[in-house]
Amino acid sequence: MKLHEYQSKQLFAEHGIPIPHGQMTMNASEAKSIAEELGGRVVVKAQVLVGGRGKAGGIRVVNTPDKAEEAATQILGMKIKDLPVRKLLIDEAVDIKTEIYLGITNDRTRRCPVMIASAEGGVEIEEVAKTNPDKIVRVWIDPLLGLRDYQARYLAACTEMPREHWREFMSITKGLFQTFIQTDATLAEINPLVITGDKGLMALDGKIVLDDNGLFRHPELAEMRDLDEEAAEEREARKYGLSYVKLGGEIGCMVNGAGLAMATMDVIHLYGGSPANFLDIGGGASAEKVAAAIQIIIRDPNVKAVLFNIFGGITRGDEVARGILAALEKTPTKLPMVVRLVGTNAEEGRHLLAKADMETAVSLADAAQKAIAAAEAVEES
Amino acid sequence: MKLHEYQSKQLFAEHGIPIPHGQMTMNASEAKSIAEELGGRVVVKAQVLVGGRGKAGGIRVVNTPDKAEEAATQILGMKIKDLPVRKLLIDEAVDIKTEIYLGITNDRTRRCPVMIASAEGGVEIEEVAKTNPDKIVRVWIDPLLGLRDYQARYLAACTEMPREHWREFMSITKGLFQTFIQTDATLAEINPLVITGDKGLMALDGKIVLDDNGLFRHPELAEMRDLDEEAAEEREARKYGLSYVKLGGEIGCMVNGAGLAMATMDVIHLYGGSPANFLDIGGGASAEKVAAAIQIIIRDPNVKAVLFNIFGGITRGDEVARGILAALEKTPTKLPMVVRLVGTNAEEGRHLLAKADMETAVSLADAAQKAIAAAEAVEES
Amino acid sequence: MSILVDKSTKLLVQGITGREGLFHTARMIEHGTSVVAGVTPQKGGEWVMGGKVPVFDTVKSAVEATGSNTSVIFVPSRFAADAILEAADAGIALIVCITEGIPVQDMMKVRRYLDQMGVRLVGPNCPGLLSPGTAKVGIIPGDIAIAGNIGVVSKSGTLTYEVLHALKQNEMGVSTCVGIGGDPINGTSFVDTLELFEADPHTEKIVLIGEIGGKDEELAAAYIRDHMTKQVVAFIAGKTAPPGKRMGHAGAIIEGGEGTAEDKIKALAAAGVMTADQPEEIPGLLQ
Amino acid sequence: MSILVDKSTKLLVQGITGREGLFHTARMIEHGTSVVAGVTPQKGGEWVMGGKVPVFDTVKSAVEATGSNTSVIFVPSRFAADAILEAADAGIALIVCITEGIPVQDMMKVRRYLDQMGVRLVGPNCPGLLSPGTAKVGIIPGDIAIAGNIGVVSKSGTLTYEVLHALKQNEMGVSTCVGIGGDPINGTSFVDTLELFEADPHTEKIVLIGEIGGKDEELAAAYIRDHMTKQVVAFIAGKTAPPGKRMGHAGAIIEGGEGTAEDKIKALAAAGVMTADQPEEIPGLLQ
Repeated sequence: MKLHEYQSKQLFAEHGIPIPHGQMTMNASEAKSIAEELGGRVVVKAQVLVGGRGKAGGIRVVNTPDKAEEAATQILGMKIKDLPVRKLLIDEAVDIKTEIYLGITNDRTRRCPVMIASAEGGVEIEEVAKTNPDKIVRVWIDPLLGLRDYQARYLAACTEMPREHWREFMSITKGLFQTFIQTDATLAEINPLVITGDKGLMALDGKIVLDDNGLFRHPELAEMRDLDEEAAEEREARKYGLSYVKLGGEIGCMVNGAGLAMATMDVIHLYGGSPANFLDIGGGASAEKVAAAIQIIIRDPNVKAVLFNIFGGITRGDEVARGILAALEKTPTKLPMVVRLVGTNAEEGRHLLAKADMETAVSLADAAQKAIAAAEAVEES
Repeated sequence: MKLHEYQSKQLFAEHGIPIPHGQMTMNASEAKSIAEELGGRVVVKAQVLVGGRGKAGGIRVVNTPDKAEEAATQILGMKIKDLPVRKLLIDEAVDIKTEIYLGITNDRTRRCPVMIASAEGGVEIEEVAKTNPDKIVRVWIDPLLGLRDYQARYLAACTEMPREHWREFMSITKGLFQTFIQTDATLAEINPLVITGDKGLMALDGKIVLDDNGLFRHPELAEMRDLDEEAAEEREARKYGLSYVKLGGEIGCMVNGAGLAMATMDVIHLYGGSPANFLDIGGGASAEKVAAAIQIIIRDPNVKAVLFNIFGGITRGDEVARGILAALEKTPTKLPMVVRLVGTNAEEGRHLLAKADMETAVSLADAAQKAIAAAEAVEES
Repeated sequence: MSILVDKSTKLLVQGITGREGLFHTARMIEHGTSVVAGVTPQKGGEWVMGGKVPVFDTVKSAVEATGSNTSVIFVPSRFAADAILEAADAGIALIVCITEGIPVQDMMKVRRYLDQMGVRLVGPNCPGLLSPGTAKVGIIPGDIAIAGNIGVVSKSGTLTYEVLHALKQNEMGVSTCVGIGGDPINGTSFVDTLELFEADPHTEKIVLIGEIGGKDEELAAAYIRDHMTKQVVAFIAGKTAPPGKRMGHAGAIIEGGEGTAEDKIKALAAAGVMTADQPEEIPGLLQ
Repeated sequence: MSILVDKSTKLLVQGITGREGLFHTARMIEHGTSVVAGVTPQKGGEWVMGGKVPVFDTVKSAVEATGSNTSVIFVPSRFAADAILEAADAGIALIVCITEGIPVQDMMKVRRYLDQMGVRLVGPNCPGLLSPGTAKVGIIPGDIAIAGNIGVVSKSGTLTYEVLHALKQNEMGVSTCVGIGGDPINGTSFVDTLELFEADPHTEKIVLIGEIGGKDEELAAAYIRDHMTKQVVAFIAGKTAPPGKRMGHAGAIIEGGEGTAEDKIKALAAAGVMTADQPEEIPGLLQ
């Protein structure tokens, strides 16, 4: 789960990291009054959960409250990478001397958090990794021991931090580490961390991604989810405990198991089709869950055909079949459907579905080809 | 550094462990009013930093505020193991069903904290260890991982805790562990932890010993030290950074190094004498520190002779000699003194001391024998 | 005939009294697994499976009473890390964690601790182990595979069943199927399992089923190139997965350009491993 | 001629710019030790010892620049745990910590971490190591011992000097003197050191200087009984120490009836180790 800049910085501030004075708003006239409070010279920043806001014109520095309102109006009218801007952060403008990158994430191979710093702040770290890899310093943090002072000091030394700022910098690294740990984050990033002319170090921009599996420990963070930033389908899927990713193709897929769902997409692609989505109904799915899954799929206007691929194990084929039938009764559709049912109670399931007007398939290849053909037939018609 | 029962229980309460309502007081009339507030039936408990208060009559359960005042007056007039009682804890009396022992300390051999529980609460755990060792359960806690739920559950199961109390008990074990860690304790003990008739589990008595080396992290705990409970000499020694333990014999010792100081005591004893104290002036001691050490030694009325045993390394013999001379000038004494100086600048030191009326010795055995003879001469005179 | 689980397995089920615990314990017993004990806190003293399996409050007491050497974990995700540590501390040598959804930070601590202790963990978020006809520990349906000499190791659940099914249809048997799970931080890796298969005299060929995310398949490719004498064939799921999106499994995500199916297939090809375009082609590659 | 430190030692001094750091660095160099670098945060780039020893901000940069393999720590107690971990992480193989007063909880964590990494720590709260005439790492005065074939291992500081002095007066030489320190949780133990002496062809006899507290001497006695071929003689300080009182060293305390000098002397006697009644008798026992 991604947090907005304004949310991330708020969490940083709670862990002792200095941030600029500022406030989130959803309307331009409030942007003006916030700018007045902050002394006039402010930065107006689009709050959207994608990168590249700066390049898209979503970040503007202005000198007066009136200009702030003007910029706010313009930015609230923008879309950035298809996402409409609904929220703004109005921050005091600060006097930037140096921009540093400071972030922490998990290193899967070493199985521990890694803190990353670079004197090349203000640009994406992946960009620095490509163009200037020796400008990136990493310290790996023992998950049982936590971040140690000497590691923070090493980052300070390697980013050529002026010595008078080491103490501040070390305190910020600790704050960042605490934020990361205490929110169950998988990424916490300050970019840029700036040395200002007059106010010491400050986190100018921030980004936090939370581990969804850790949210049960943090109900207050779970509430920070910005539902407006999600596709309606994703919201619906989460509600029913389904894993769903929209892809944009024509063949809707409902599969039990993440690996099999990916393989189903891959096989559709292999035979020349294009999958509309990834959808894993999980193990032991109930008829209700199956029904919800189908409604999410058929709501997608791109979908021309639906492929059900169910390998019964814990999930029972008859249960799935009943779910499919229930969903179709509730929301009738003309979309062609191909069903492949194998494993536990597959026979019973196939028997139930035989009553509905559905094509069945034995192998995955067979199912994919039938679904593609059906989708083409729909398009041609 | 030992904490009083009332201090220990306060710290437990701060970590979520239930304790009886109660208050510390230093006078009997206040004890009465506290007893009134608590509803009349209270326990009046001497607060002294030694064990065996109960056997000595320092703990009394009374039924009325008047009886509380009476008990308080009596207990405030007592000495327990030579320590005058200056403080009382007045606790509400609770309805005890079962007494359990729960404590945590460090296991030197395994190099980690060990939490210890026993269904035989209310008596000293060393006593249970002797008489009923299979009634003691231990879990060793990984210093990097901390106490885990399953360990607390294991203690609950093994102390035959009724199941309805497991959740409470586990929360108390966590609170005790947190108290131990967050105060840098070397011992934190609840004895007894009681199951009450009506109020669930409760820590009825508590004991915490802090790691002196960790006190720099806890200035608020360092302030809890009860100066009245220490010998004046020990207070003075701590002020000058000296390690001092009073022993009761006749030969005062001033030594640099803890091991050598113990060896000096042992050798005095070997030749038939009895050491008055352990005193380590530490490495690189200044003249000022040496002077303070001497004053502490000669203030002890039991001392009949003083033995200085200095092995110069970082500590310089001339510096020590100057400290001795300065102290004797400030506080003249007729006590006989034997000096053994070896190592760095020993020659210069001996030269300086030759001016004073002091016996010198080359070996430790020689020094011990001379000091013993001098002490005997004083006694005979 | 197998690795990791066989007739010497004396299984303990953590979370045995839950719905899944009870259901799969019955299936494991049906498959011939010796289930000696269960653990559910607060339920010590009860018996399940028609009075045949005793339930204990703690793993330690269960191990002391029954000599269990392997544990399978069905407890909810918020208690699972603790359950793994409890098993390790009680002397269990092989821990199979089925539970899905354990926070990454919990797993980093757990893994670090287990490494110190030299305890083997399979999973979490995995279907477990099946040595067809001998024993099963976990949730892989017992009837979709027959005994034989092919080792299967996989990050996936149903995709693995798909492959087992295809092998069975071609009358190809399996020594052991190891589901290592698709979490970013887990226990036994592809490399660990390949090492076991290479050393197992009853395993002749190996099927590796990977997916996008991380570098486990690349590490496996390097290991195969340098150490394996037996044939390995593979399937990698997620060729069409978009970057930056988690595809169901917590670990199945292409991040910062890393973890693509292409990279993995390329690395495997460089190690001489043929990768199937679809799961049903696997038996053909093993001919 | 020695264990742990010799001419191959390339020493790094952590806390080199402090008063003690500077003083003892000079003494170590005088004794022939190769001091290649110092570390003091915020002072990287300076030089000490008349411009001969460079100072770095971090141990890692010092090791990278100088190839140091051993570190001695003089930093204040509140920073010492971090300094030990920093040295370990930078690849230092032998860390000698002189600092006194490190909290026990810090040391438990440090020790746990070092054990995982296989790094050797001597101390803390110890005088360090002296291989007379070859090298010294720490604060043992270099002139109180001569080179020879007696290994000395001790929990104490000046008491050790006392024994070294007595040996020298009897013209008995020392291979290496190892001060392991008197803290309740430390690095190298008596047993670890005895193992090294037993394996060292240049050490013929060993002096062990223990004191009240803990069980290290008892463990040493068991080790000597089961594994040592060389003569060991001992002195145990604290026969007259009262129970429950800390005698200077954080670890020198008799608690719950454990750690008495009597118990230790008895255990050593059972292992055939003679214990001197006073330090000056040690040379006589070695005849």
